[in-house]
Amino acid sequence: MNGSVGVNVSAATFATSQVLVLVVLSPLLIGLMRTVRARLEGRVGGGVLQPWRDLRKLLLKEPLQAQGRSWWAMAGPVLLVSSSLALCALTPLLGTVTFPSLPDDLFVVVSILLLGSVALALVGLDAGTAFGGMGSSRHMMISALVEPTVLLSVYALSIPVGSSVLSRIVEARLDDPASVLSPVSLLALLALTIAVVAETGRLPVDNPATHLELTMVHEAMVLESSGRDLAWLEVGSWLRLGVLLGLVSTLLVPWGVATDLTAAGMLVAVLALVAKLAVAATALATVEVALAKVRLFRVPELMAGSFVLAFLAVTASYLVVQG
Amino acid sequence: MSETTYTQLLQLSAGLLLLCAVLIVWRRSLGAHIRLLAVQGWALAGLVAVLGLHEHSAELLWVSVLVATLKGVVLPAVLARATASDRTRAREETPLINTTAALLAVSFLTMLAYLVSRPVLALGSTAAVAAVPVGMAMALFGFLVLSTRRHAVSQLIGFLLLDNGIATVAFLTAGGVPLVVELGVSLDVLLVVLILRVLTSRIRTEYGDADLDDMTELRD
Amino acid sequence: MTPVELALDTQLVLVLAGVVAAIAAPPRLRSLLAGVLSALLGLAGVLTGAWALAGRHGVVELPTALSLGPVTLDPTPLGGFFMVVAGAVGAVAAVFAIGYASGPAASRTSWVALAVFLGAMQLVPAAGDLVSFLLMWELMALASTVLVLTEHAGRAEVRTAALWYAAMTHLSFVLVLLGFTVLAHAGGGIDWASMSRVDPTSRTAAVAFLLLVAGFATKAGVVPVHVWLPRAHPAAPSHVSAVMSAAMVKMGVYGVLLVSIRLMPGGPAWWGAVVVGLGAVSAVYGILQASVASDLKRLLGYSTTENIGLIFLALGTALILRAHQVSAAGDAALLACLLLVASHAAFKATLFLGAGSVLHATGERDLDRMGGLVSRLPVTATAFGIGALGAAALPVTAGFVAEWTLLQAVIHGGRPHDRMVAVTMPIAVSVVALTAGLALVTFVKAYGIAFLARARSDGAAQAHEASPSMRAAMLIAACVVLILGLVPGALAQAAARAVGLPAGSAVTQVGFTHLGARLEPLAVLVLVGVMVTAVALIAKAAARKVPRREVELAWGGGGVRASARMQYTATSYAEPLTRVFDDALRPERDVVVTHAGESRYLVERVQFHQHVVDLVEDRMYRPMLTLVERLGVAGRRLQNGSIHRYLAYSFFALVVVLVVVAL
Amino acid sequence: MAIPVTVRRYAGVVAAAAILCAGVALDVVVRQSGPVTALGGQLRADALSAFMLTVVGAVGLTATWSGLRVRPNPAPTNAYAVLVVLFLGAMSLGVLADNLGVLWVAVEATTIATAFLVGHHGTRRALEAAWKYVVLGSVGVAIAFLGIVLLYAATRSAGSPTLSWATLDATHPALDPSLVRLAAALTILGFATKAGLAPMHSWLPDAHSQAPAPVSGLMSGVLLSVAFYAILRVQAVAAPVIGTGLMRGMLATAGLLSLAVATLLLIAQRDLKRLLAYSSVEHMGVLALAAAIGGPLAISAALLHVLGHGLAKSSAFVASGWILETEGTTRIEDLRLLLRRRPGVAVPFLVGVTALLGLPPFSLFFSEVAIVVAGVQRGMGWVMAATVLLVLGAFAALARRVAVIAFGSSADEPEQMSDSAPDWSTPGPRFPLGVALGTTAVAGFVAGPFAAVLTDAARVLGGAG
Repeated sequence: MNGSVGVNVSAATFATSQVLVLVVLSPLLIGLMRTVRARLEGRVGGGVLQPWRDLRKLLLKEPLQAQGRSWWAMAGPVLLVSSSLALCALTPLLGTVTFPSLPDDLFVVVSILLLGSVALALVGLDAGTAFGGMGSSRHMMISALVEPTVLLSVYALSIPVGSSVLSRIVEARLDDPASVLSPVSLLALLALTIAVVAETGRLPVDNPATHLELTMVHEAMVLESSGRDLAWLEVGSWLRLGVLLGLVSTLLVPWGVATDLTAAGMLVAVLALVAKLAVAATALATVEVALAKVRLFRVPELMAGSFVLAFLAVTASYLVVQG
Repeated sequence: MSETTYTQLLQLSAGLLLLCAVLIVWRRSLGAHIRLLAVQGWALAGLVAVLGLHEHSAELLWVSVLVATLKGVVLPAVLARATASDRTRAREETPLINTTAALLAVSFLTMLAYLVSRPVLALGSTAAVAAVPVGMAMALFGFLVLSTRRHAVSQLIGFLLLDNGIATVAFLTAGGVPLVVELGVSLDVLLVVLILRVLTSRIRTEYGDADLDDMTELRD
Repeated sequence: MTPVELALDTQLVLVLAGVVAAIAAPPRLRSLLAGVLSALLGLAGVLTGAWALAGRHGVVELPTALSLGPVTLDPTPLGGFFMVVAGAVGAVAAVFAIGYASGPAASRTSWVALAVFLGAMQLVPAAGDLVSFLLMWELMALASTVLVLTEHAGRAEVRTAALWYAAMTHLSFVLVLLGFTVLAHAGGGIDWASMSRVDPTSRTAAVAFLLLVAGFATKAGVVPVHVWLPRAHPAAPSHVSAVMSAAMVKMGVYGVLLVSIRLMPGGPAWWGAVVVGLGAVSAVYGILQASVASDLKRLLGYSTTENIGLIFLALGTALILRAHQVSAAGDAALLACLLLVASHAAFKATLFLGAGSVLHATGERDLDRMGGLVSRLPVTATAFGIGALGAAALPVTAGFVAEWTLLQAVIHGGRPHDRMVAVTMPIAVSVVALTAGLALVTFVKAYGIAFLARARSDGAAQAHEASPSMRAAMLIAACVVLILGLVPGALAQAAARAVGLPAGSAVTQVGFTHLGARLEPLAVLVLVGVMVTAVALIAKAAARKVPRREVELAWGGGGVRASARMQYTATSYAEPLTRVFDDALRPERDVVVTHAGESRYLVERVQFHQHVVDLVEDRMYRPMLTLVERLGVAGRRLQNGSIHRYLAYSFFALVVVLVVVAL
Repeated sequence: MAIPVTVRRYAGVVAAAAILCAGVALDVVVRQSGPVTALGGQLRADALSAFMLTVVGAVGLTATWSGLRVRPNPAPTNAYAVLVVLFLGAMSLGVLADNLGVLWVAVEATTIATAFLVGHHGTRRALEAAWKYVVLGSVGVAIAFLGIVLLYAATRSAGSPTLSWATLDATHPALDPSLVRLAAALTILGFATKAGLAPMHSWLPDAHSQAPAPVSGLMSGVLLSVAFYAILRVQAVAAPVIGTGLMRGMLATAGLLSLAVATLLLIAQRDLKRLLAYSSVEHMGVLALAAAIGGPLAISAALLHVLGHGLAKSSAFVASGWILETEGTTRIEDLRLLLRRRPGVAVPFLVGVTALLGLPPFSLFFSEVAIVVAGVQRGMGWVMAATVLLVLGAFAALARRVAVIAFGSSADEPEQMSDSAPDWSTPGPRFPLGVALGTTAVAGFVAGPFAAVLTDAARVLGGAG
């Protein structure tokens, strides 16, 4: 009984600290990526703290709502940000201790992610304008095509471990570092990365900095939101990016993640996470500079490619297990 | 009556029956058909009489009289009246298959008749049994006439030929069927012919002549 | 008399009472009386099923005139599970119908047919032998055909739908009849006990299995024999669609389970592969068609095909895994199959009833003409929303639990002893994943276009909320979706008992101790709830400082006053998907451009028309029907009216017989 | 010779009712004390005869009673009244005769009695139908007579000339198998003509479509079944001598061929009454298959099928007569949206067709299922597979054509027709149709004495297994 209380306490600690760390870090991450990009393009940029400043401004502004919009305009953003927060709490970015009654099952993680996507898509639809619907439609199409890749790469990662619980997978990787570099793992992670890029609306799938409505995906959905509604939508998306980047980098470089609750371990874990995220964000931003947004109807090709990678990973995992 | 005479008479009437049947297939004139049918009726009556004499059966002799009246007199008369009012088409002009083909079919059907009569022939080697294939062949010829002649009366003739064939088989194999059945059968045949006769004249009023080719309104 | 027997007798009496009430009651009371009786009938079915699940026995026999033996009703735990599902759906639909039925749907015929339909349907799983099964099966088919025909006087497409339905359902009957007959022959008796003596590895068993699976698949609406389904569902009144989709097609699933789990357990692995194949094709094809459909009930119909596909997939996986002795994962897959059955029943009933309520309120089935209903039909919107969540398999609904179980089963099936496992498992996961993704789009579209934004037609603008019985029915169904999603343990236990698995789940969770996987949806709800509360508190605090302000105009990309016609419609929403899956869907597009005057560049008007046909129907059935029709016309020549030809037929027959006898 | 109007009107009904009463009484008597004979052994009622007599009476009552035309329609003509009674009498004689020869005479007598009934309307089409009916029917039955003659010859050469099946069954004379083969084949072929089995069915659609509706109902409902009864009798007589192989082959072939022909011609059928006629061909095909299967289950199912088909088909034909009377045509293309416009005639028609489609609760469902079960049990799996597929085809085709009549086609604009109120009136009494269809619906669920009668009747043919 004591043990289970202890587990619950340490799980709660990890979850809370993950939420706090990511809430603080995610806007900074966006700021970092924008800055890196600006520097590479020869601009000065708004600085790493600019997203935080934007957020403060939005939260203090008066939200405007057009006639005929439903309560969803208000509820959707809240749901999006909540789902992102739940993701932060669930994903083992700092420690692999989880609540016994709430394992960080990958399918649960993915479903909460999708819950956020749906919330966002409905906000776009509720706008009752051409652009809102357009963004929503494109967003959902991409989500639909991403999901096979996500689930299949998750599947590939779970087969060697025999579990779909993320913390088990991370622990297994910590125990057996060689498995990180196995072909199964690399293929699956590559596929997962593409999926993450698509799901979070980065180049080449969507241009987060676009001002041309016809090419928008994410931006088109939030066109009609303002004030704190917009703030929630932005924070929600940033958090998703943070969590997913963190997840991919943790899976790729599992070291630093604590397996039990100690102050030192926690400190190391936080620092490692910051470092991993910074590297990942910088890398992503650097790659993005070199990329142009592809046509919307070329996106399926990209998704098909990632799907094939994931499928190869699964097949490979069977071969490995069999051999 | 000696056995030889019996056999000869039997064979004579059987031969006459078959000859008439072949001639019916051959000829095209309705008048000739009716006359041949009458002859056949008498031949059949003769056959029955011969059988009756041979078996000393009074019943068969009475039946022979019945057959002679019905098939030799009444039915041909009914048919003759049916054609009498139709001088314009007293011939079967274009049967569905030409005479040569019909005669070839006749030879094939005769072979078939002998083939299928094998079980009957196995019953015994009497003269009566040996003539059974003739009856079978007549029945098959009747069917042939029915399905290849266009004139309504021709179909009647075919039907009667078929019936004669069956009667022949009946008398040759079993000396007929029980009398009650025999009477019923005769009555039935008579009634059928009368009905067809009535229908023929109605057809003639409705269609102008008795060509069955016009009667294809009921189709899918 | 055991409780089960009493409950079975009660059902028979209630069917008769429902029929009598429908015929004899005055028109004003008819719907109320017959509806209440039908709902009681459903409840009696639930009760019987529950008792049977609990292991109680009882046999009720009805006499027949032939020496085939009496009609035997003898529910088993497996049948009990399906009786509960069918009874519950029937009861909810009957309650809904009290308020919903009007015009032809409230006629004597319709209520009689509904009572018979519900009764026969929930007695199909109770049948104890071939004759009683087929009797109930055909009664169910006949009554449902009558119900599909309800609106024949008002809509021309109803006739075609009913005809397709009648023909396909009879095909199903014929195949099932043949299959069971073969089994009965091999087993030496027409009751299940005799049939279960057949060796599942024999050739006879294989023939029977194929026949039966084909027959049951037809009833279940599996591709490529699904063609009746997307037609019949929009044609039938909504409460009937709900029953057909949520419960009736499950009888096909019951049939396959009956054959592969109860009568012939331990069949070869290829049986599973056949079922997986059917399921995979149906799931993907169904959801693709659903994602581009704009008729709400057609969309829901295709979604049924998808879900049945998933159910088949789960069942097939279970069969394969069991055949390869991966029994833990196999059991999980079997459990997933039953969970999918129950969850689909719950959310599809909710969705069809919701669609009925929308139809009732707006007179529209076309999504392109709906919009903004969330404020006008709050109850319907809530219920439909919960149903849609379930259909999209998102937490915390029954659909999520079921799909999670299926994925766990597949993941833990990953200890391949055989190439078949190594091939089918990844395919199964891919199919589930693609299906889940497309289901998400489909139901975001359905909910978002219908209920959010602004009204796209006058009907939608003047919608009004439904009557109390309809609201109650929808809410009950929606609650079931949530309850099954939140505390799935009880359901999982029942399902485990139905297929004879050791019950290992606690009441609030689904879990497999031997697989090291567990799911406690309540905890997920708490987690998300905590986050929502936190954010909502912050938002509330902010709102006190800076309140929300309503403006007249949407920004709309900086445009002028945006008309409701400028909104995205269901068709435009699905347009990207239609393009992506162009090869699989082959939509017919028609663009008419009217130019203004002489200029090629000035366009006066553009008309765009797009129609997605059912490719299977178009490519497989149309040519077949054309051929048959030609054959029928050519066949008329057989009877060309010539008496000579007819005599020649007889003559020919005579000669043939003579030759045969002579030889 | 003028028969009083009342007598003319009700003669058929009274005769049919009498036959029904006699049939039921015989059922009871035979069940208690075994077969009954009369007229010096020429007539003999065993369980099978009694059952068939009951069917003749029941179907006859349905057809004649519901075929009564309400006043002020003129009463039927003298000839019509006399011929209907004769027709019923001939069929009763047929099922009661203990003698193949008398049975043959009775069957031929039905041809004679119905010839003018078929031609009753006096139109060119009616005339054509009557001609075809008489010629094809008589020729077919003549073949049967040839077979009977040969059978008689066989018994004669075995030393006991007889055509009585009671005698044959009791004495089992040592008949010559090869002769009996020929005899049985010819007899079955001949009676198959009257039973409407393909390829000798050609008279059937023409005669059924032209005869007055009650007569069509009688012909389709019982005349075919009486001929089928003759086939069963011949089969029972011949089977102990030659085994079942040949007859099973013939009957199965004829059955499948009938199903195929019926399905083919149902697909694009243009006439309502011909539609029902081909449905009869289909059902006779099913019966032929049941006879081919043999055995207690198949035969009792076949007898139940005879009853169900008789009642349902005569009801459907009477209803089609009402349709002809109210709509003035039986062309399917001209009969649209009938359920909307004239539910009074459309509902009984639809219920009848539903029964004919073999759907429960109607007894045809049970009999068809039992026949298939019996067929597979007897190792005729492939034949049964072909059977059910053809039945499926016939089902779809029939349902499709009937749907056009009842609901119109997709080309119809339903709104066009909706201005007039639905017409619930019928040109004849509804009650007998209700009773007939109700009987069909419950017959499958009645055990007790009824099931025992079926079993006994099937046992009479026990040797045919």
